[in-house]
Amino acid sequence: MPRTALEPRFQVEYLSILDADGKLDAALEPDIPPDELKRLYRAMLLGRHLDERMVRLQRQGRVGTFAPIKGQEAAQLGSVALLRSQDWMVPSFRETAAMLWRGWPIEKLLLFFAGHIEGSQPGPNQNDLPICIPVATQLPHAVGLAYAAQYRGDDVVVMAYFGDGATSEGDFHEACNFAGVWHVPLVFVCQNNQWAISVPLKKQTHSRTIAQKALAYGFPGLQVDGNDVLAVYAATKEAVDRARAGDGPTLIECVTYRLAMHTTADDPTKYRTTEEVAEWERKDPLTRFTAYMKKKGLHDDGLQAEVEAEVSEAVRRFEEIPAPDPLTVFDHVFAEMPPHLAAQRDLLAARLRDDAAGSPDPPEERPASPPMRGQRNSRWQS
Amino acid sequence: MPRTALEPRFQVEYLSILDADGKLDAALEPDIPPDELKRLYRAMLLGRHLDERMVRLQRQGRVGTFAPIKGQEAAQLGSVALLRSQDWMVPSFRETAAMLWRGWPIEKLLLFFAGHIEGSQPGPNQNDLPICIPVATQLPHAVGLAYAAQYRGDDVVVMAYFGDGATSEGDFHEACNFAGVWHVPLVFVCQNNQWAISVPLKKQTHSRTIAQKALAYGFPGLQVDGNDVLAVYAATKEAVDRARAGDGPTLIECVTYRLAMHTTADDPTKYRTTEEVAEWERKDPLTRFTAYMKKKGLHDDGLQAEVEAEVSEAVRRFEEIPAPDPLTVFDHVFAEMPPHLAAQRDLLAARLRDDAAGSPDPPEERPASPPMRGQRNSRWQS
Amino acid sequence: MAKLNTVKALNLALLQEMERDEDVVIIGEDVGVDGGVFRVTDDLHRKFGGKRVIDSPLAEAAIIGAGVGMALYGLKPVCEIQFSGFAFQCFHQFENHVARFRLRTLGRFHVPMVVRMPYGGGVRALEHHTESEEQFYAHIPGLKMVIPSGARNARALLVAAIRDPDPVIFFEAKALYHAAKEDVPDEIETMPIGRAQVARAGTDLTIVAYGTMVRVAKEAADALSTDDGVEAEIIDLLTISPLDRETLVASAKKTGRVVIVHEAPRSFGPGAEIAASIMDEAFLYLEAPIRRVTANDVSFVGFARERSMLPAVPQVLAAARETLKF
Amino acid sequence: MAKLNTVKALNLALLQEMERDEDVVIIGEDVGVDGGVFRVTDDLHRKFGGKRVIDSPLAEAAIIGAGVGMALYGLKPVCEIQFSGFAFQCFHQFENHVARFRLRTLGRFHVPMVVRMPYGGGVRALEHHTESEEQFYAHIPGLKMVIPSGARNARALLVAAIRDPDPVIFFEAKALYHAAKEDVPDEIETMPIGRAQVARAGTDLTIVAYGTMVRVAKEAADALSTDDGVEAEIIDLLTISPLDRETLVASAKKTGRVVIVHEAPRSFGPGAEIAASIMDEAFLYLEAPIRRVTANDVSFVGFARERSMLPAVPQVLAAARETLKF
Ligand SMILES: Cc1ncc(C[n+]2csc(CCOP(=O)(O)OP(=O)(O)O)c2C)c(N)n1
Ligand SMILES: Cc1ncc(C[n+]2csc(CCOP(=O)(O)OP(=O)(O)O)c2C)c(N)n1
Ligand SMILES: [Mg+2]
Ligand SMILES: [Mg+2]
Repeated sequence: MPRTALEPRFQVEYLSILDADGKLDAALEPDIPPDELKRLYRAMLLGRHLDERMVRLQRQGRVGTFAPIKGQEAAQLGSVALLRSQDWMVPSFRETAAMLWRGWPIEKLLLFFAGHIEGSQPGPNQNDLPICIPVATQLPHAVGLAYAAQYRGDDVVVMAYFGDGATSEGDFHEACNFAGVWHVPLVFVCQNNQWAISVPLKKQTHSRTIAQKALAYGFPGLQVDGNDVLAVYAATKEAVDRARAGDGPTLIECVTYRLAMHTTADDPTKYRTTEEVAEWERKDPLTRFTAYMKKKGLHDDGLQAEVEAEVSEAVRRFEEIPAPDPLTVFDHVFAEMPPHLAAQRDLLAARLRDDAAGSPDPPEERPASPPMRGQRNSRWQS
Repeated sequence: MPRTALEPRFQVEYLSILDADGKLDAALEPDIPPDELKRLYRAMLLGRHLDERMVRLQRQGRVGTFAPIKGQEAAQLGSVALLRSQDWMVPSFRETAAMLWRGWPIEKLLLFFAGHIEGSQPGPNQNDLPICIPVATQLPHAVGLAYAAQYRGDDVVVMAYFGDGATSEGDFHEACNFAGVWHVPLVFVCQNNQWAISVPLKKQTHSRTIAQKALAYGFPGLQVDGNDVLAVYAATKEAVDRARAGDGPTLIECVTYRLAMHTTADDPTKYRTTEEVAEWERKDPLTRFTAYMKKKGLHDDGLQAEVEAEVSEAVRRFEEIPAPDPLTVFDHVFAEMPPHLAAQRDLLAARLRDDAAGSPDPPEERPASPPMRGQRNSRWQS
Repeated sequence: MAKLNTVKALNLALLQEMERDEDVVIIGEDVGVDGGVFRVTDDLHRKFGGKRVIDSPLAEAAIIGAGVGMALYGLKPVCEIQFSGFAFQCFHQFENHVARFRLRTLGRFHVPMVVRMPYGGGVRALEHHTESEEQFYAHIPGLKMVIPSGARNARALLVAAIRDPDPVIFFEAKALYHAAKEDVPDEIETMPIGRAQVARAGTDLTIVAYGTMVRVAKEAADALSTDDGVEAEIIDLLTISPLDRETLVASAKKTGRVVIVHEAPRSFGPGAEIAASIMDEAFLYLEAPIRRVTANDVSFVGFARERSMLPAVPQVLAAARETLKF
Repeated sequence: MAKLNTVKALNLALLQEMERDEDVVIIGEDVGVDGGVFRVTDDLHRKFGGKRVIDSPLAEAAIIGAGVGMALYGLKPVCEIQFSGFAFQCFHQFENHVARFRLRTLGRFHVPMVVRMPYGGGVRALEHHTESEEQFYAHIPGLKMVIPSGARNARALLVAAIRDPDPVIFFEAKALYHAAKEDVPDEIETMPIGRAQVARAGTDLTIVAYGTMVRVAKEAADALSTDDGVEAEIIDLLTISPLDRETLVASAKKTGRVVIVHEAPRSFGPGAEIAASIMDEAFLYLEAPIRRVTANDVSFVGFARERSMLPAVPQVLAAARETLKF
């Protein structure tokens, strides 16, 4: 057809370095120092183990609903590892491994899922936003942080995480568009784990890749094998370097898979086959990285026991944390407590004193439905 | 770089048939019957003339703030002309010419801008939505209409209008994404007139074209010379045919220009040069189409007088319309009026009776600031 | 007649209305194959297919906006927002369009849609999964705002909402989904939207509640009867807006004392309108100021602290006794 | 001291705060080169450049969301939403984040941002350009909601809002932008957020108003004084939330009669909280039910009908007289 095709044509690239069969494309292998490789590997083991432990804690009723990361360790750690402490990390709700890397104590994460708001307080000098539950709403915050850093002239990069489902939200679009126009030092990391709860990618969007969505905003998008920690690392390094150099944002699509349930309240057998899961288990990021580490002579057999001890120790600390003081929240609505809140606080304080002074506890509420998904507690179901 | 480039590569095409110098690409010339060409031409003249007249009416205080379309006649008419009456038209707030084509009486449009809600009532069998003021919010409605048509098995196409600025809104993104996934018979017509009030396209998005944004949703996007009614017609025909054939949505970017102010409340000299405007005046869609009509022997010298008479007649009818009854609105909040509204209605009715019975009118309010932009009425300014 | 919990009762309402009327379609996140995260749409996808029970992309504004388009075309979309905490993403569609199309077009178009959302606390849930946002909808002219309090009225009101020619925001208390089974008739049953019910007759005090708080009100009323010899009348609003002022005022005139209970934060909350409306018409009958037992003006406290924030029987008793003594 | 209208007074506040503090940045649609559609940011782009006075793309959620990020980083964004009718597009950012970051992080982060929006009617404007939406913000814990009533307090309150460590929603009455000039001191002046003012002292009746309605209240009070020999006290709220209940209750206790005037629709509106709060603490002092003079519960009537819907002096007089006679 005799129309003008506009230049340049667009294309989306796919990057894979260490594939599911452990085959390495040595030409692309990133140059990661052995110590860093060990740190990465340990973090992946820790992420995997904490995940399993948290699912068990949830089953025992010791924490509430929790969103497992199993299968997404490489996507998270291969990317977050490129951040320095002055950089900012903006998570969604499924970045346990990345948050651990950024220094969140395990017991704080446990507190979060046990319903303590103390669990969403970053440390004093930690440049991380807390877990964000409303999908995609954190992305404009990342743009604002990056803008502010640029405005101040700080040497800071921002990295924001989100899922495949999040790309459907208006906030994703608006954030990407602002980031493009403002040319901010921001790396968008999409963990495309193929599912948004029960909705598969093909019902989520008709675009072939998530990466190509960057074309709408005039910045680069790249698809990587998200189960290949080396590929994620290499791609992220390029994006972070670009951001640091003042060359604007990048969208990285990590093609990965959520091997476990959406949350502990979810029953994935309702919507996907065991064959599909088995196929992805074959591509487990941990298996192939373990093989790589062994080949490099960097594997340490004691590591698994070490991370298990670390988690157990943290769980012990977590369980020692007493029930939170209901009154503290009033201090954090505003910088100064207005009179109506002070009155409400005083009323609650009096009631708590009365309770403590011996009035019988109200009868225990019915077991709760889980937070991030529907109730599946069969005792109460039918 | 030894990465895999994913196939297919993407490209965005540009279509121009009758250029600013009146040069025709005969190979691409669409086959429009002479009567249809005449109708199109008359509608362009009418749109242009009504526009000028409305600006004058606003200046005289006979209507409120109004958004002129001057320069965008080809983009509107070349696209809307492809709809049949059973199809649906979903406008934004700057589609006067397209609305006239769809059968909106001129006086109804005048009523709208004179602050009568009667002006936003489509006719009984008219498949048009009313003017939509919140930018981009009409686009999901278009998706729902198209879905419903498809669900019912009706042979219906939906056409939705919006501006370049609208593409930044989350609703644009969500609507496009839904349209892609649902594969609905929908044509998205973007009138890229280079400006969103004072914000130029380059501050609006970092993408080179609006058309390429369709790539994010997996459906075709095409850029056309929006001042070339033949190109708009040809591109829209292709998109409408595709929609009708069940082949899903299309995004058409009409590259055009708002030759007048954003609204009658706007002062474009604050943000753009007269050179820029002059450059685009050279590309006026009406000039080149007039030349084309003349060359085809289809030009009718009496037409201008005819459309002027039509507008004058409509303005006369509009001015005869009495002040609206304040009570009617209560009938249209719900199908059945709930007691609290009935009470509020009765109170107002009593007050209106009192007023009519002789209590003096309250002093006339200060002259109003205009609705869609800031106040520019210098008498009250400083 | 079957013993059903609220989830099953709602599911029955949807099933029967879909069988009755081909125009009823369901749209939302995970409403299809998964049957909804609370299973309210369970099995409907299998029965009616993916074109009628639509698993949408993750985008609330488009769910509601597309619902508007479907409703304008003549369908009856029943949209689900997965949790009411995520409905602010589509709040512009509610305020700008869902509530206004009838007025904007002077009746040429209307939007007969239902938007179901789980709301409220008491289920050990994370942030944005426990709040009560009814006030935001109640203040928008043109929307109806319904909150059932049990399996049977949930089913009847959902049927009424689907048949209503106007948009209905339908809040479902998460804490009630599996709380108690009730006898639900097999044949379709409806209830009028816009009418409150006297859930317990009494003469000494009026307790106004809705949703989960009706249970709390009932327990408090029983305790007042047993311990204080006081008979409280309970008004179960069922519809928050339009507010059934007639029933409220009649009860207040009878008892002269009113306590309002809701889970939403107190300030500028629904209790304020209920109190002000009663004062409007029953001023001279009031023996005591109308008291509100509500959540505090703190947006979210985490479920480890939730019990301290949710209105419970002791607070209702305290307010009632204070009101009675006034 | 200069005679300024509200637009110029607000512009002065922005200018001086930007000169004082490099962290203050402005972001919004058309706030830059164009100086804002009402010219409130006039000339600031020229003075401070495009990096500090940012013409954003047309996307409200990102304006507010990016503002949150800037505020978390330590800047003081002053965001403009072009008309308050378009703020529902970003309502999730307000409710989910702006209001909650301090609580969610127990004070580790806070969001010192200001969001300016023109609101209200009386200016012959189209749909979504005339409404009064303060109630929606007032009900969200963690937000402050401010509405000045004149050039001088607008300037002082805007300065206070910028310096406030918490997020402030700042409504500017379009009808007041050019209504009257006032003496505005050259030196920076602030006023406390959270405090109402007695705009006219009186003993017989309290009229509560804010924004444009303060003018209406004053005219009504003058008429009452002249025609009825009644001295009305006017409370100008200035801050809607947190509500200054102390000032309200003190006045109600003194006069025993209260009329509330606002432009927002009545049901579940701000007047309800004001009435309920006064009843809470001044019940025994009230001689008459508290009356609300408000817009009707109709979302939009078009400016050709607007005068019939906006509260005006005759309605305030009628309510006042009814209350006085009660
Ligand atoms: C705005 C919003 N809507 C709905 C939800 C409920 N919800 C929680 S997670 C989720 C799916 C998210 O999918 P994706 O973005 O792919 O992330 P993943 O869960 O796969 O990590 C949904 C619908 C939410 N948290 N926020
Ligand atoms: C949601 C929303 N935000 C802001 C506005 C104010 N506004 C009206 S028109 C306009 C610019 C629209 O630009 P564009 O989409 O390019 O359409 P054009 O005016 O150029 O036809 C703005 C910001 C609005 N109407 N709706
Ligand atoms: Mg996912
Ligand atoms: Mg434009």
